[in-house]
Amino acid sequence: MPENKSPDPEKPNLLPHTISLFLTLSVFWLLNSGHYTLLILSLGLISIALVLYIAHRMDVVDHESQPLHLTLKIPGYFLWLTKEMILSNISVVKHIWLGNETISPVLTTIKANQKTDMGKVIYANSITLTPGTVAVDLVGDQITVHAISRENIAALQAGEMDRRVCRLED
Amino acid sequence: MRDLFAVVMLSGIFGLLSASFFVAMDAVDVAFTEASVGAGIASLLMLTAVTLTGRSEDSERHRPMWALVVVFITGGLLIYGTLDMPYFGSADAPIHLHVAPRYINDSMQETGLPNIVTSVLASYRGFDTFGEVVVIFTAGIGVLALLRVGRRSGIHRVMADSIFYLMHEQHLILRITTKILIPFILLFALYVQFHGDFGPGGGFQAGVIFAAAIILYAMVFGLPTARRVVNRTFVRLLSAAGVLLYGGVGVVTMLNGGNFLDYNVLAGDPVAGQHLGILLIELGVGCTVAAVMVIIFFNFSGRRDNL
Amino acid sequence: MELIVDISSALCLLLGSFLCLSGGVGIMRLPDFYTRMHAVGVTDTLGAGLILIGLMLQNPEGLVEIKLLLILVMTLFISPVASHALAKAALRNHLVPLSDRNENNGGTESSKP
Amino acid sequence: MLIAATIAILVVMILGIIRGITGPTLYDRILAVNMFGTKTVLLISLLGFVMGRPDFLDIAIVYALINFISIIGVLHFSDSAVFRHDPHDSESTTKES
Amino acid sequence: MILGLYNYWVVVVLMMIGLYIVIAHGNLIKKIVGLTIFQTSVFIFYISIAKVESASAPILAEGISRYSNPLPHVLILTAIVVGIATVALGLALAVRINEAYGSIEEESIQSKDNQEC
Repeated sequence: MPENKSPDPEKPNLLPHTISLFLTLSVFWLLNSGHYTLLILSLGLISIALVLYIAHRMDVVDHESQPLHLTLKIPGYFLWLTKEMILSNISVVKHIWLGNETISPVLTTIKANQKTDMGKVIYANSITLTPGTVAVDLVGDQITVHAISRENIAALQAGEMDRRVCRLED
Repeated sequence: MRDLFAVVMLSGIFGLLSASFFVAMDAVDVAFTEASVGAGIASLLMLTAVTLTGRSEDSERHRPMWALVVVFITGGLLIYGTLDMPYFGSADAPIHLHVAPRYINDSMQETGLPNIVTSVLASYRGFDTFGEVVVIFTAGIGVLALLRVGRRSGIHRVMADSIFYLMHEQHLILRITTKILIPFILLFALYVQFHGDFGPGGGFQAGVIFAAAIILYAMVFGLPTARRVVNRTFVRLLSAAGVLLYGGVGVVTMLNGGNFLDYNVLAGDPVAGQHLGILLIELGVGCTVAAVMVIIFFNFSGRRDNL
Repeated sequence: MELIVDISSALCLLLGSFLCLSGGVGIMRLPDFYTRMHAVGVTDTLGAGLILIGLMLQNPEGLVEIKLLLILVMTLFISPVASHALAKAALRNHLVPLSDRNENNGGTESSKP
Repeated sequence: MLIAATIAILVVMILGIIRGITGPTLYDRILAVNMFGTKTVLLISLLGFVMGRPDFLDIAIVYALINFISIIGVLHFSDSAVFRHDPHDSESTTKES
Repeated sequence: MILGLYNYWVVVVLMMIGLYIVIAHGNLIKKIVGLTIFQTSVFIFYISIAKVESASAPILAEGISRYSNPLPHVLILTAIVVGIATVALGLALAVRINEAYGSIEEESIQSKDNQEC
């Protein structure tokens, strides 16, 4: 099998990602545990070390799994996304209760203007996360979207979400 | 219902339902196990087997009359038998009167663990659990013996399936999500492993979750990649090492002058000894379960890919 | 103060249950697989979110709250990926969405072979 | 209120089961399983509160994770040849071998 | 009240469904599914026996005096994992049978056996 991983030049600067993974894992452990005796803490440390080792072997520690560059901008975007989510939820619930006559399902492709894979994934996931639209496929920079009615797709094509995700990137 | 995939899906719902039921019945540890086993691994294994054996069933082969007769007779007899049983939820049923009060009242002093299920599992009934672990190990060996990949099957299937090794290239979203999630699943499994003393959890559950993470990796990144990460020989050794660790603790307790699996003698203080012993054997259980699950899945999956 | 928290918690739970119910009705009423997926989306995002937030407001104890938050984050993180995976599998195996069957107009270009 | 929410979730689960049984296509069933999984997560969290011991949320977390894994598994197998072909096709190929 | 026994009846019904599937269906995979249903009914039986009314999960905590019986939980916990291991073994057998006979239907396997003799 060919090596399908990110190219080798990435390798030298894996350290920040490893450190961030270590920190997130530690927080995860501490938040979950609730027992702060020496034994449990040291076991936790060993566990984290083991997980880090396995993660490195699996080659899953890189800029894709630890999007460091996005950390600061995510909360603002998420707030906006929550607002969108609530609005679209209301519209879908309306469609459900009003019955099948009000829906007009559409399958179409839209363009994702993000440069990185990570941006595209965030965009696609945001599309799916707002009910009413589901990102069905992602090929190149084309996202196939299924929407429950034409208004939803029109809102997506207006490109508000696209722009916001793009702004996340740089 | 002749489509076996649909049957598997429905049995997945059944597993989810029974786990909710176990939570409602206070059996949190059992629910935990059912959550990790019944809903995930079981349906995955069945799916693999169905892809290996064909999807539909011949409907002419039913013999419903006979079966119905047998079923109704047996069911009737069983229901007749239940008439003498104690009522549901009654506190003075025979089962609650013998050993259970002792476990509930004394286990805290004797083992120092709040989770009674763990202390009973690992300490009071350590023999049983040892047996169970050996059974799991044997089942793993059995699967290995049955499914270890032979060279004789046709080439065409390899051609048909080979594109799916590259699943992670086609599914960008999946790849990134999996990459983010896997470390957390692994760590969560270890967390479950070491917090089985205090809350629901323990070696069995942790092993299954750990294996589930590796199975997820194998599914998304392809079996060959997963095989490279998780060495086959190492997994086989690990499954044996778990059993050995369990048995070894027993032998050490015997050398220290106690009975087999009597952890009191492991350390100066009996409670500390219990704690250490339980920790070690849970670790053994976890190793064996995780390794066996990985072995089972890899062999099924390897059979499919015919590598 | 406590009263406000209680009321808002109850409100969240109620709204969440209502949304989940709507989703459940949607999964029965809507005409085809893809549209049903949207109904499931409702229950997964805002329905689950509101119920979990309602639970968070119920209990002031630290650890439980964090775990609820963790569940919430995980649901929000996992459910879109799961629906995406499902929809993609369906499309690849040539399950035709309703709109194509009915109208077959130019608005839909299938991107997959 | 907790009990009301629990009942609502149970009703949704029943609807999900109905969809799972009747579901015309396989994907409807998978969708039902998926929804059922998230509802189980909610149900378990709610049950913990109803029974007054909400410290067992680990189970719900496990569910959320395992559910994801099984859905990914379904997708993985949906790529396989047997899945895509008509049942009769797959039978004929198995008989040949 | 005889209705206090309803938990056993649920178990019996489930068990009989499992038994019916095992007997009536010729498909080996379906038989295994039937077995798992049977198995789960036994689990439910044990767990429902263990339940004590107005009791709590058997993890010691302050302020709780009644706990459900932990012993069946232990038995079932291990039984679930053993169950999945044995199911895997059964599935492995089914896979091998399919490779040897080209079918997992009971009757076509039998007819093939008869031909060979």
